[in-house]
Amino acid sequence: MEQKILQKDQVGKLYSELSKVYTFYAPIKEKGNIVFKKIENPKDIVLDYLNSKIPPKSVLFPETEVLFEYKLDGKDVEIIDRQDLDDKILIFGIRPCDAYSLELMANFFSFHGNLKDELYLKKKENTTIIGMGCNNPRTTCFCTSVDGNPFKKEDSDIFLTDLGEKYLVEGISDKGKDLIQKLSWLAEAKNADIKKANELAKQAEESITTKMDVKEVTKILESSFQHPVWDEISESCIGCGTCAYLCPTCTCFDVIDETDDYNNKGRRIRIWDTCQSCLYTLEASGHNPRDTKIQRCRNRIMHKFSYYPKNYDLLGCVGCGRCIHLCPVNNDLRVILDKILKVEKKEDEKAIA
Amino acid sequence: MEKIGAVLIVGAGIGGSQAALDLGDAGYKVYLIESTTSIGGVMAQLDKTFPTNDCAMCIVSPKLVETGRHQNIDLHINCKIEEVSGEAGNFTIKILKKSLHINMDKCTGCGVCGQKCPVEAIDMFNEGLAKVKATSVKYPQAVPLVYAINKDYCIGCGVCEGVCKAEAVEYDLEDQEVEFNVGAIILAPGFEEFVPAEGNKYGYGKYKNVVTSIEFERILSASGPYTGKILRPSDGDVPEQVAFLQCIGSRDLREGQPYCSSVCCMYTCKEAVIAKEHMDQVNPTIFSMDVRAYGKDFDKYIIHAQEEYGVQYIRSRISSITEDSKTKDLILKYETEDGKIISEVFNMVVLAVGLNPPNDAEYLAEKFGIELNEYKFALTDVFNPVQTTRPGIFACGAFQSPKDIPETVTQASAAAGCVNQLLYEKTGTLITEKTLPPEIYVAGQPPRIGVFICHCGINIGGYVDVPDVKKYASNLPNVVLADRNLYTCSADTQTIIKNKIEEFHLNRVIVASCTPRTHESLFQETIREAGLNRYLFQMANIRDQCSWVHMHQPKEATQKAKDLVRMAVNKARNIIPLERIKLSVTPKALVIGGGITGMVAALNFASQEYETCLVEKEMELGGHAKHIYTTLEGGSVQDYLSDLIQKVNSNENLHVYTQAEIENIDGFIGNFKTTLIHGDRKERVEFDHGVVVVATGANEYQPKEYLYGKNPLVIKQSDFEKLINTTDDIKNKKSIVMIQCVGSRDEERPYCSKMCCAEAIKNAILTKEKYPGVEITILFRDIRTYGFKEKYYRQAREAGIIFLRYDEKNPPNVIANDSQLKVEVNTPTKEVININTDLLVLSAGIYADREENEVLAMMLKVPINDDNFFLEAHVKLRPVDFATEGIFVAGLAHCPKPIEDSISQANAAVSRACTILSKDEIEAEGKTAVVNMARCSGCGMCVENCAYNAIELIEDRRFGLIASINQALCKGCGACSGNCRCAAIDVLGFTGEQIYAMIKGRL
Amino acid sequence: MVLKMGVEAENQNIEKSMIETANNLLKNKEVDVIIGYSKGTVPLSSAPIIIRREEDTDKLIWNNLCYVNLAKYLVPLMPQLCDSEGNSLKIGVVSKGCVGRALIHLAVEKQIKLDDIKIIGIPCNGNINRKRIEKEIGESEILELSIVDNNINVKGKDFEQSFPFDEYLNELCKVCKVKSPPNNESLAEVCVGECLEITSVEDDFSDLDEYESKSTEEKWDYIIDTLRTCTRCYACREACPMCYCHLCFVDQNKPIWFGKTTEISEIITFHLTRAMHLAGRCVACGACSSVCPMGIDLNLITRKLEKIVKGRFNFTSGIDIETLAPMTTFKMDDSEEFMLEED
Amino acid sequence: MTVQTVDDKSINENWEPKIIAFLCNWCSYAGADLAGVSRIQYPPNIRIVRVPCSGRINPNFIIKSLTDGWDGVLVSGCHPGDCHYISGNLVARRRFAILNELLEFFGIEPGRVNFMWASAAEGERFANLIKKVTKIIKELGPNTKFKKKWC
Repeated sequence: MEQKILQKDQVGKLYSELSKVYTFYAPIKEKGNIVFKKIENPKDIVLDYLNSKIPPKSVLFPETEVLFEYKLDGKDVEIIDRQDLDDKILIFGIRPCDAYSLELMANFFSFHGNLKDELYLKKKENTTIIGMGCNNPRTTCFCTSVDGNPFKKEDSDIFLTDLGEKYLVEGISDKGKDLIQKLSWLAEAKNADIKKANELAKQAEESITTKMDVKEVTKILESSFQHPVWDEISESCIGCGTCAYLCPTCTCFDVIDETDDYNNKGRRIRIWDTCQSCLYTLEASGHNPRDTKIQRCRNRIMHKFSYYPKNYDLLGCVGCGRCIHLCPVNNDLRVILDKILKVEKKEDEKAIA
Repeated sequence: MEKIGAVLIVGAGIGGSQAALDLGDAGYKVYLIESTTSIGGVMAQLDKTFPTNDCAMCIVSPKLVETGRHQNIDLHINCKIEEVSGEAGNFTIKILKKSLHINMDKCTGCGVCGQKCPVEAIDMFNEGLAKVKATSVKYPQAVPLVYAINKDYCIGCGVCEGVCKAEAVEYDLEDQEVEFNVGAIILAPGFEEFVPAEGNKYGYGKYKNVVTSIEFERILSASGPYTGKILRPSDGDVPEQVAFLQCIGSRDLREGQPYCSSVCCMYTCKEAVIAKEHMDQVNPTIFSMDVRAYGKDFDKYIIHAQEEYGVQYIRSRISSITEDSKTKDLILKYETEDGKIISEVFNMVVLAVGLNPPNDAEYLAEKFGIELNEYKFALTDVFNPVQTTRPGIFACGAFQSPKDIPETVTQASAAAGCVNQLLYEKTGTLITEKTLPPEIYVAGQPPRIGVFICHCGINIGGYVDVPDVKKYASNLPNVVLADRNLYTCSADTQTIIKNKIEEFHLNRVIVASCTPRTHESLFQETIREAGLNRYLFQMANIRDQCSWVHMHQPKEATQKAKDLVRMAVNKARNIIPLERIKLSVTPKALVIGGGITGMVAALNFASQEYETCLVEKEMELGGHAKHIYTTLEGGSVQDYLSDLIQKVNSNENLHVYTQAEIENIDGFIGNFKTTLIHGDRKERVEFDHGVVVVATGANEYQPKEYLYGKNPLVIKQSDFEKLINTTDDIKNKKSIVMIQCVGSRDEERPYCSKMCCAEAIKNAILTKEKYPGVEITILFRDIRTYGFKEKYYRQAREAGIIFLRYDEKNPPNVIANDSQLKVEVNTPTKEVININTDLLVLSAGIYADREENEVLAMMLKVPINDDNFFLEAHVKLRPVDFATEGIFVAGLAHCPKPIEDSISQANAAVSRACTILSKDEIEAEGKTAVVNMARCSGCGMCVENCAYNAIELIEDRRFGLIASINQALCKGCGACSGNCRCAAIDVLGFTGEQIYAMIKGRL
Repeated sequence: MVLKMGVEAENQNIEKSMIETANNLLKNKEVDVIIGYSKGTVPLSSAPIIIRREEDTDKLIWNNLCYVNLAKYLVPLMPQLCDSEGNSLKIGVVSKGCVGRALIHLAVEKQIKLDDIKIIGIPCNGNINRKRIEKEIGESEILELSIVDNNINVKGKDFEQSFPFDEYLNELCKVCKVKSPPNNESLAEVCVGECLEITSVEDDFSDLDEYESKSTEEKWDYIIDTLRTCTRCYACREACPMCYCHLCFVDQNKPIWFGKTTEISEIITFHLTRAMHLAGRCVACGACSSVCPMGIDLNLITRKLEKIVKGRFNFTSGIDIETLAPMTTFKMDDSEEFMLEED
Repeated sequence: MTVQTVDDKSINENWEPKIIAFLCNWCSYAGADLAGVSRIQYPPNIRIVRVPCSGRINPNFIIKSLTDGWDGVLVSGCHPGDCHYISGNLVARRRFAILNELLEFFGIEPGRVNFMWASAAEGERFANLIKKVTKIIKELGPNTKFKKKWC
């Protein structure tokens, strides 16, 4: 394992080197929000952050994305595919939970290899991820309950640990190790650095106090689709969809065709969509299988904690806590999962009685 | 003798056109005869109309277009009546159609002939203030849009024949005699404006800046000689001081014009207001004797003119006008009310000329065998002002007596109502319905669009590269055929279009030519004959809105034409066949109110064998007329009333409910259901009907002023009428004082009650006749004996009845004085005159009961105005209709008016109603609003926005509270849709998708 | 001299009398349920709650962090607020001024029946501008918020900061003239608790002066800068009590009037059209801004809407149920100074 | 799946504005016809869309025209009181008043969208106002703000 040191004032240097090869994405602060943007000036990069407002999925799966363009010539149609899919992408400074989410999305977009969303997968393949450990997890974080950890490294190609005045740089994947090799100017890490990094990781993990038996939740959900607990869970929800829009694992999108009659061309684009919107399932006939808020609220939970595990044998949640602290009606996922866990107990109590 | 289901209407002004539309809609064949070359009469010449300041052209032209293309109206222009024979029910008419020297069937109205004509003639439409060509059309929006050659000016150069690509110019075309049979005749020849004779004292004809009101009307008009700028003829300067002189050729014995022309006070005020509105520098001053603002909302208009527009009123008749030969200004000399002689300079003078009978009145009277009155207007029945002296022949409008537009329209409908009564069995017998092929089913098929591009002779082709547009159009999506024609509207092109539809299986048709306003229906008819739904049609206006306005920019015009065609194609790709929904009609009528108005209406319905329900809240029929004994003209009201009641009670189709109260009215045009409770025993009756006539009347004001109710010597005019007609109590009275405008024209009721002046004069004359010794003084603000009633005003003065004017701000003071009363009058000359009187008679006005009218208005969803009278759909052109279809208003419920006017309105309401009742089913317009129930959230905004009450909120089982549109009431205006946030309402024919497609047509 | 009561004391008073009123309503069976706010699980939040039993009323709170407009739960009516047959229960709604206004205007638009509702009026003393405080604190997690001596004290793991209460209120709360639900004759049956007898609202809208004095270009730049982070999640719409359309214009197809992408013109058309739709209807509750995950502040637009309808039609939404909303009616002499005239 | 429009035609030197005009059928459209019948010349920049009444004009039409790239929008109806449908124009007037204020508030140049009344008898006025509108929009330059970009 190669371990190097990147001084904080060397980030600019790193950028200028890597941005020659990669489209360089990193967190910046835009109107008070941390978001991942293509970096034009390394000074914009903010690495001392809790977590980004919009998850970095937006790099590979932006809010608005062109699928293809077409041109009309008389009665002929020419399809112009995306030309930029082979570009190399680098995501710098991503949190472990979000790095994991990109993997989960890749799972979804390949659907066991049966159907492939080339757009996402190709970009993902060409992406190098430089993750960064989470020294100060929020109180709303619960990655440790969902197969994660604030210093989970395996989803990154290179992993950074903030040691205060410098970063510990670790190559994780082969791709990452190769890259570090190329960055010959990086200093070697000292044992003390590694030790400090391990301490920080331990501290961070311990600071996460929310612990939930999510496996149990998955089990309970299998038999509680029609349980009245959903009434209670959805009670305060106003269906705003913030939870889904800001969820790093939500992958739903709507497809729109835009025509430019003037220039005889057009394009197909996709935009984010959310199952929390009543229109999401509205059928052309006017029938809506998920007509009520209760059904829509349930779908989100079921999708993350029951359907996804069933389809991919993985949880659909990375525990980033965005939906918890950004929900405008404080419909706390932790409370929701707790309520679900209590369903079982109540059932048990009934059985005993 | 067999009755004929056809009607002759002489004169196609607004009156003739209205009567023709009513009767055409009611299923009669109508021969509409016009002496000039286009219809519309004087109204088409007007700029704005009072009291709403409506644009005359805007409101009249749709009506004229409708008249011009009505299937049952046979329009003959440039005609003269030759012979009339026969009798009521069956007349034979011979007319002479004078040659236009242009073939009407071929002329497309493109106007090239007029442009190329080298000879100028005087433009009579613009009152000689402008020039036209010898080959011309009366005015740009003329109906029918056919050019004519004026032989008086034509030099026979043949240019027009050469340029007419439609080959319509037939110089030798001869006059033609036409003969036909009709069951009834309506005379609506209108009036002739008074023209001051040569050497008149106003200097008209001598001084350039003295113009008549009708000339001034053209000056005001945006389409007039100065495009709406107020300029004086002598030098084109803006006249700052403009004097309007009233009663020119009216109320003037010396001019041989003794009657009042009824309309001049109002139109003068309107002209003054509009002049001020057009140019703020203009300061109008009006010289008048009495201000006769007796109609609905007229007084408010006068007050508004004074307060908002600074229009000055001077109560004086000017004594002389002289011209300053240098400045061409005019010096007016006049005496003020308090006797001062004033000389004042004005920049321009407008003579409010009166209305004379038509020039050919005597000719018409002779041909039709009717009598004229002393002023050579049509002599008509005292109680039924449209009935001439010959049965089967009716007169309406200004030919009957000078009157304004709403009264003309009312009388036109009233005449039609009387024709209905006469010929009802024959409705539908002479009209032919076209047999059309079944519609080709096109729903769901991809659009196959055919585009026909018109050269319009050189009108389009001369400026727009039509072959290029054609080439362009043929490449547009879904266009399977692009064709070009010399005249797309010509008869042979219609055949071509039909053939192409078949050959190319077209399912959408576009014509790129002139304006849809005049030509859409023609092409719609054509495609319908070829089996396409008439709504599968679009027009691109590349003439009126393109080639004609960009004559010097052929490149840009061609580009624009392409754009317009592309936009039309885009829309056409989204159009769908529309259906005109048919609704059954219950051929029964409900008349609310059992006064004279209600009874006349009910009896007219019933005599046409429509089952009719007449509802009266009192114990007995008769209403307000129970207190009236005679009319000013001498008709016996009590005889008329008892005869009417007897007829009403004996008609088997008529159900009379007295002591009745309406509980509920549900439904809509053609399909109402009413529940009422009647009689002592409060029985409940339910009644289905197709129309409603509101004739609920109004009440006599109970005075609070002038010691009424406190002193027995103070009585109301109606009480006085009873005394003088039924007792001899008046015999011993020495002096009687009458006060006018009690409870009228005040702050609470700012309107004129219209009949009080006549009532007072009538009773005063009768008193004077019975007891010549009684001294009678009438205290008035304005004496409003309009029309021929002026005669009685004169007669009263001649009989020694004293008329004293008092000022509104300084009303008479009444002091009780033992067995007498002392009346202090402050005259405008600032004198105080004291009159000791034995009897004070108050002319109490008419008021409408707010609570009662509100209840009914709510039930019918119709509006009432600020004065609590019912508010008609349109003050000018729909005086007895409500905006809500199938409901009509007549009589005092509408506004105060004398009996004969009420009777006219009753018959008019019947005529309007017969356009519905005569049909088994009515067709709703295809282009209506529709609700997408899944989108509607029932906020109710559309309900409030709809002026026709066509929308209501209903509870749907699936979608909850949603808007629902009554297709029968919807006019397709889209006010609902424009405001709908979630686009739950769309307007067929102008859907969001279609307009979206047009927006996307940008090039 | 009257001492101004401290915010803490105010909150306690409000809470106390609110709980008492709620308790009585439930006890007297005047309502079946009460919608109110309860304590949130994270700092700077509150959680709307439905109370069904008298003994639960002590869960109700008032703490200047009660952002959500509770009227939202009534349109459409949540199944949780219906009986087994789908009919509305009798609902008591804890109402600050803007919630009351929303309920009244919703009744005007026939979306709710006030017969089924009790407006539990509270004299709102404003909502804290959470977004502003979060922005100022930056990338540190706030763990605790308390109000002491009219200051908002914010604590985190390694920091503590204080903000003056009056200054850190939501911009709309600062200029709010209807702090308690409006009450008048026609609403007497509906309103309980502390309400405001009011027939018209006077407002000089001077807070808009600064923005309105900008040039058109500056306005455009400002609007772009404000809205460019919008992700088109429509949380603003979902939180808005007046956005109850079954199918919002932006979600419609055939035709799609406005695009749904994050292209700036499409973002702006969405907000412009939404503003258009809220004219004369917006009750200035600020829920849209409060819920925006990107922290976009829409209060200027809200104020402008209020100003337009007040200035042009002398109308304030949600004040009484009798007056027709401005877009549903018209006057012959409505001003038309914007109409083009010939030179 | 849904369809919408974009375009990115660049502006050249001889730029001429394209103006879309929504005219009510009964007054303004008739006024436009009268201008034609009277052969009053005006700039060829407008493209007229006929609607039954100014009341039909949903703000969507106007905003969409701008996003679609029209350089200017003109809306014209009957003068108050003249409406063929009694009060459609009065209902619309409130709507237009609000939209007009909001457009400016959002930073759209005043004059990009214009509202007017023209009667069936006002051919001259119609033409004059078209001249005026064309001039205003020419001075404003191409509509770049609202026009959807082909990003």
